[in-house]
Amino acid sequence: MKKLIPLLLSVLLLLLAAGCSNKVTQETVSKKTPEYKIGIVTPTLSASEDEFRGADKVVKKYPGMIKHLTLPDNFESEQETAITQIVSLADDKDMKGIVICAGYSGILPAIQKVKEKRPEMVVITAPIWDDPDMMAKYIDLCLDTDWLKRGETIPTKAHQMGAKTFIHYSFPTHMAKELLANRRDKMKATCEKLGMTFVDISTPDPFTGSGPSPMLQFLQEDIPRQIAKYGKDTCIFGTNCPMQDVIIAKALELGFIMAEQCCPTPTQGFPAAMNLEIKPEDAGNFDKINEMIKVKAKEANETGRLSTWPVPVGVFFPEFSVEVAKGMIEGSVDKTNMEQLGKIAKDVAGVDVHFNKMKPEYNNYYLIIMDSIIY
Amino acid sequence: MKKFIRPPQIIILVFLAVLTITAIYLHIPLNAMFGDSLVRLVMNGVLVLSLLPMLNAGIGLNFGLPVGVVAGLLGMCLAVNYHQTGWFGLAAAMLFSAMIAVVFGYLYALLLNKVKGREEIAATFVGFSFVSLMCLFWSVAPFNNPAMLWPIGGKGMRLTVGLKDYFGKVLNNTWQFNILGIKISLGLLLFFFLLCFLVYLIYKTKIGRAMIAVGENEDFARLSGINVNRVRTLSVIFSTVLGALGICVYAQSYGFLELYTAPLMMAFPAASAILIGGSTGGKTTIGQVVLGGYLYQAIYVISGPVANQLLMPEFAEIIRMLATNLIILYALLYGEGLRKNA
Amino acid sequence: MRKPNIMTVIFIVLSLIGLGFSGLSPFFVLNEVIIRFIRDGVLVLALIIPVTAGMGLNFAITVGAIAAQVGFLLVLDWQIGGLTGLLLVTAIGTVLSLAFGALIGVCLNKVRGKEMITTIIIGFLATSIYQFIFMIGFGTFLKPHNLEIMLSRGIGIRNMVDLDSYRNIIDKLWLIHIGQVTIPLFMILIVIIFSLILRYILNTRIGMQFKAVGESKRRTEILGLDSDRIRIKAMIFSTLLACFGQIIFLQNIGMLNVYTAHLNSDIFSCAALLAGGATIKKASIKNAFLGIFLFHTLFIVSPQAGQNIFANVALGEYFRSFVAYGTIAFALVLNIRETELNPAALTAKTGRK
Amino acid sequence: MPQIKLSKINKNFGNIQVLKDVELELEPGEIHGLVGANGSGKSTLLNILFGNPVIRNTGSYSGSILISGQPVQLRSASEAVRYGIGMIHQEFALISGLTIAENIKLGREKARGITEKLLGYDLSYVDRESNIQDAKAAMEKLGMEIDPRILVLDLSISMKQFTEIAREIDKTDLKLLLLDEPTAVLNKEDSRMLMDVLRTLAQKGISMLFVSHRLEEIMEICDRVTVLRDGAVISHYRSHEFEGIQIAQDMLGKEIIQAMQKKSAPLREPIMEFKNFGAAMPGERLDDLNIEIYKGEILGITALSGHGKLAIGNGVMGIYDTWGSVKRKGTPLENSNIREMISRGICFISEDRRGKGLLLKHSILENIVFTAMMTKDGFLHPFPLSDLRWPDRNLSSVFAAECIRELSIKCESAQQKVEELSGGNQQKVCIARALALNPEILFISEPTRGIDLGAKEIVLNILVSLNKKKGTTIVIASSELDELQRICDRIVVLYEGRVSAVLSPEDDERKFALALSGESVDQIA
Repeated sequence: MKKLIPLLLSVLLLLLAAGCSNKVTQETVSKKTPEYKIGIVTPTLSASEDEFRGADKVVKKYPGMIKHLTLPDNFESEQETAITQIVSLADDKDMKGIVICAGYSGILPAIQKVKEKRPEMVVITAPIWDDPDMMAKYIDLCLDTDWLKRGETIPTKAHQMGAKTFIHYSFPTHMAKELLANRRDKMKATCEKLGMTFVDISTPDPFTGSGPSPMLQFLQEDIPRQIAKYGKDTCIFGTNCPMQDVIIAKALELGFIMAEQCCPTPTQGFPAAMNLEIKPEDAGNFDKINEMIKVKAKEANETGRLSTWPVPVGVFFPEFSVEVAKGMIEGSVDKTNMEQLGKIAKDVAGVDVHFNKMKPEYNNYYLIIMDSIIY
Repeated sequence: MKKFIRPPQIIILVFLAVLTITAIYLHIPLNAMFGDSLVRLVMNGVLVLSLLPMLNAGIGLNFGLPVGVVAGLLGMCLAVNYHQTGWFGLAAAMLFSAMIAVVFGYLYALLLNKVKGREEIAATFVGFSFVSLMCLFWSVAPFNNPAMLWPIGGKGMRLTVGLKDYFGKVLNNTWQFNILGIKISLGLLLFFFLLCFLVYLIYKTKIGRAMIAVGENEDFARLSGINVNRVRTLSVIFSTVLGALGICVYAQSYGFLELYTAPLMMAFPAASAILIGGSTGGKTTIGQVVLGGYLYQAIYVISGPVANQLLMPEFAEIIRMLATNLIILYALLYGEGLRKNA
Repeated sequence: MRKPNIMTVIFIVLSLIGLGFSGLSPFFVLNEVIIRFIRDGVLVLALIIPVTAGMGLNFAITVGAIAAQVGFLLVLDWQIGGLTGLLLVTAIGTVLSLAFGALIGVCLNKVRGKEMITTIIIGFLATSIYQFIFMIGFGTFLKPHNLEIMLSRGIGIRNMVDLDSYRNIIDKLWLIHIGQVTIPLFMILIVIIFSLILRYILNTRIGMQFKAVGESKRRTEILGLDSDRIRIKAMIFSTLLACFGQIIFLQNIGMLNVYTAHLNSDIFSCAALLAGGATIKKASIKNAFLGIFLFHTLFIVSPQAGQNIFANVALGEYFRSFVAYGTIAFALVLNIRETELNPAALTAKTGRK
Repeated sequence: MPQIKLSKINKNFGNIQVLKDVELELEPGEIHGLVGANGSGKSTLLNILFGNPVIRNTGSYSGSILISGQPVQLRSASEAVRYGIGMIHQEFALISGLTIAENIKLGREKARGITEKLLGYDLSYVDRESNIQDAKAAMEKLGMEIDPRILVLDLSISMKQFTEIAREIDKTDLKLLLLDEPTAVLNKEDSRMLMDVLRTLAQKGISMLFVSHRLEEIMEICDRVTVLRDGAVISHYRSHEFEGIQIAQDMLGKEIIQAMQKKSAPLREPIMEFKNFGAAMPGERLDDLNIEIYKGEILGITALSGHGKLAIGNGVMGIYDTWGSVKRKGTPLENSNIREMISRGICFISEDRRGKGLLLKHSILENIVFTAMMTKDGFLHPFPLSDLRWPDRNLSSVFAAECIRELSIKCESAQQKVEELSGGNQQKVCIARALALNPEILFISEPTRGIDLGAKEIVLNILVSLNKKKGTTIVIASSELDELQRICDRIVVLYEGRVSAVLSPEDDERKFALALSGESVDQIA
């Protein structure tokens, strides 16, 4: 008897679940009947708004066609959940494409599983950070901002904006990532070439210790120290998103240069640091937001010393990738045709987007750089 | 007089001394760092202080500190939402926070009274799950000050809300002056010490004594006619309110409100600090709070620049974590040893 | 006959509702749960002995997981691939977890009544030591042999290493497909073998002693058994099992998040065990298996169920973490209250009116 | 050669000597009775012999123990087991979540041979069936037919006792069996059965040390008897010399009673009435108490330990579940809490001084005024909110100083921490705390337990003068019969939680001895 109760309940559970799930799918099906669906995976709202909203935007653009999922908040230790989330998309027979905009490493196993089950599935990553060679092998189209290249472009831009010193803030777990460590080295090399002083500073680690707070407190104390030492014509770059609030706030206060955030976008760091009052009706209107930033920068006498990409790359990628995925599924887009990709990108972003091959031998791994806006 | 200096403090002091000597050797300006360490003491000190009432009532380390922190965040959000600025803004934020904290604290206490003897572990998970629950709330929170809303989504709270135009740094900027290159903000320090003194005073009153008695010997307290659950409830509310005020002080000094998962990691540093101060998980003095708060933060302040100068940044960071965890473990083992001998 | 455990009932109901709202197909969920069962089964089993021995939930199974990861990293460093490598990993993991387990046991003997919070702190401490060795030690005082897993600066191991040569070595044996459900028979067998081993241990002399110490340390002592030693043995077994569990987990996932992969093994395993109706004083293999099925079903369906229930994509993920932590908090509260209500548990010391 | 020989065994707890040069020897197959009043050192002696960790934790013992002529040091229970010493514990050393069979075989389980060879002792698979057979056989030896698969927690108390005994007799290498009140929870018939088993065991050459309060059992079964009093051996008797009354007198000692209180005939005016009162204090259950407490009297309550004397004070304060009714001057006290009790002038000083009676880390002053401050707002400055009132330092230090002087509390100052005081002075602080409440009725449990002789006299004097000067009614629960006889007006003797007799302090010693062991006192005119 004791054993029977759970058994009965689980049978009931299965029946009910089957019934319910049918109902749900029927509902969505009855609303609209696109021939296929595309799944899109982003971090949570609190982890990164840009990707989330980007995906949200596409969901609205193609109602009923896009399935949006989020990854665990503390991705680093919940890899298993992430894998399930992604694989769950492949469960739907109508799902023809998956777009992953995550910026995490460790997602590849999920994609391998998806491909194993559904080899025809179109998978686009924009970006994930696993081993590039492996990624090119399994993933249909890999997109990323050109991290290494940015190691060159950011210091160059900073130099143009008048920086004499370049400070790079990071911490152990980030520097244990090959890509970030290499970018740092590239920045250093570029600075040497341009005759700037390169300063490398490590902060408390937000991933293994007590969260980001100690790191941010450290920044609050250290930035004034460094500015006192190197003067105002210093460009500060931090490798972790939460750092940007403090860096930009301090830039307004101390007048140094912020050439680009780690994830270049007007919506990161600026809104909190500048207390941008973005009304609900203006939300997502980047022209308006950029305008507001310009005004605030002027008030703080920082005109020409703050810069970023005008459209958040995080918002751009989901929409762009979905367009490409759509094209690929419908057979209208050739992933190897960079010109075609550039055109789609221009349509989506409104600014020029430059594509580069990650390695000459891969024709499915591209890196992008956008034009900048200087406030 | 309680013995202040015991092995945990000695380890920390030696570590601190080594850092300081290295700093001098590397010509890192110590005076600025001293100023920073004072700011940090106050910034985190109130949060550390908030652990005291529960420790004194024998409920253990309040790993459910996020409950109080969330109350504080809510209070501040309210103040920001109604565009309260300056001193008045901070006062309003604290008032709102305290009121919310009383309610939260009461409910939290009901729960803790059900898990007597295992409060610490239960509180840890209550804190965690409460933070996740609040994440649900923040994403749909019906606040309407555009400075707090998501810039792209247009509704729900931002991850961080800047306080500069409201009441950021009001305490820090009160009566600030420079002395020997040390920036001291008297207002901030005064506020902290006043709060400490207030707590000290409360423990002198009848109810304060009852709290300590319950912490030391519940059976004795019951036999002396004390309603033990009531006293425990009051202690938890007291802790929660202090936690809420603590995050207000923290946020005004930091200049941003951090929502969503940020409160998750508030409890462990505060607990580490109080254990480093020499508390053994039982009755704790204000002195231990101040000492622990200061030592813990001072290490952060000095270790960063020194490590960066020595060009082995990760090393210092990991060593610091290792040392803190070791000390907490030591305090757990050692604290228990003390009680056994008693 | 006892009433079905309230935790279990709540979980069944929640999973049911979740499954309904999530819109996932039951087959997918079943497949995923089977995979979770394989990956996490042994980790959950690792919790049973400490509970039996009266030490509560062992959050220090992270230490066992670290032992497994150390094994993998060393073997990767020596570049020994394939099954040989996997066996060597197991050997290293075993040796390390024996030592670690004993150390944890010694510590816990000093903190009677506070074991759970202490195991959490021990987990943190072990993490920082582990980081120290692999982030700083490799390339400075330890000589790396395999430069591929090293950061290009020459110090420290990358934060993500590929376990390609060990991936799914044993997973793919004996796969059976029934309809849309895939059953990896061999792996299920492995987990079952582990559960049989655990069952065996619980029925040996030492198993009896675990039970006795769990009931009453003092009485066990006056019966002439060394309770401290027994508790240490309990921790050794637990750590060892956790180590094997993590090896199975990692070879299944096939990638190692070097510095963070072990961090949540404790929380989810504990939550699963509690969901299966275990308490912090009593846990059985049945609780563990039932718990894995219930907890992971809920865990798999909750993000999408959350999304659909609240009609807001942003909320799914928060809902899931609320479920995970809420389970433990709720179970702890419920558990402790039940023991208090139980008159047999009323000890002479705490008479209350 | 004697099976076991103890010589010059000394043991101190702190600065109190509980065993003084104890000499004892047991021949093989001898059943040796050990008797003595509470606190005479019997349990300590048993604990030493069984290697109870308590002994080692409190600084071990001195003296020599020879087992079969070999000197041994008994440091732990496992060592004692190895030397063939077994013990039947009064409060049962059974693991309630295990079955009878598992309990009987715990630590000595039979295992399947092959697993034992392969995996070693600890990891060998327990052979459930053969253990059940063994357990069944052991129980049958005791005349018990029971399924050994039943969990111990489901057993009756007497069955638990038999399980405990079965565990010991199942040991094949048993040489010496220590029995601590094995019959206390058994009825007559079961006791008889046990006696028979013990005799059979003795014939097999197992020696036994038999501790019991039932003198008739001792006289019936033992070959020799040793009487302990205040930690010293008072007398040895061989079985043909046994005489119950003589042994009882040896146990209680003190033939001359020092008169301390000249009784002024107490008024027969009841101040408190107990009707069918009972309290579920674990290990000290009290039932069916019907008694009136008279105004201004000192009432003594005595019993052997575990017979319920401590449950009265604890029960009145509502620390444990109670039933029946208590009336205070005619008004019933129902569902009242401790606070209300105190406000009605009832005060209680616990037997667990360090555990419940004091705040050890606080000063003498704070301890003295604490309860009054909490319940009566005494020693506080006025303030509208009661909770936020401040202590009045002057009032409290004046009062504390007075108490220190009146009760001659030996201390450096009123600020000294209580944990630094000796037991006697701690007890005085407890009394001072009660004085601050100015009680009408004072319940005090074991006022002189664990304190040295001089302090005992002072404590007793304080109680008497409190009674005389302030007219406080005092109810003392104590196992020190002689002390009660010196100061009480009446003495209630309890047996197994019920009143066995209400005696006058002047009554014949033998009456007390009989009442304590539950026999009728009418045998003595």
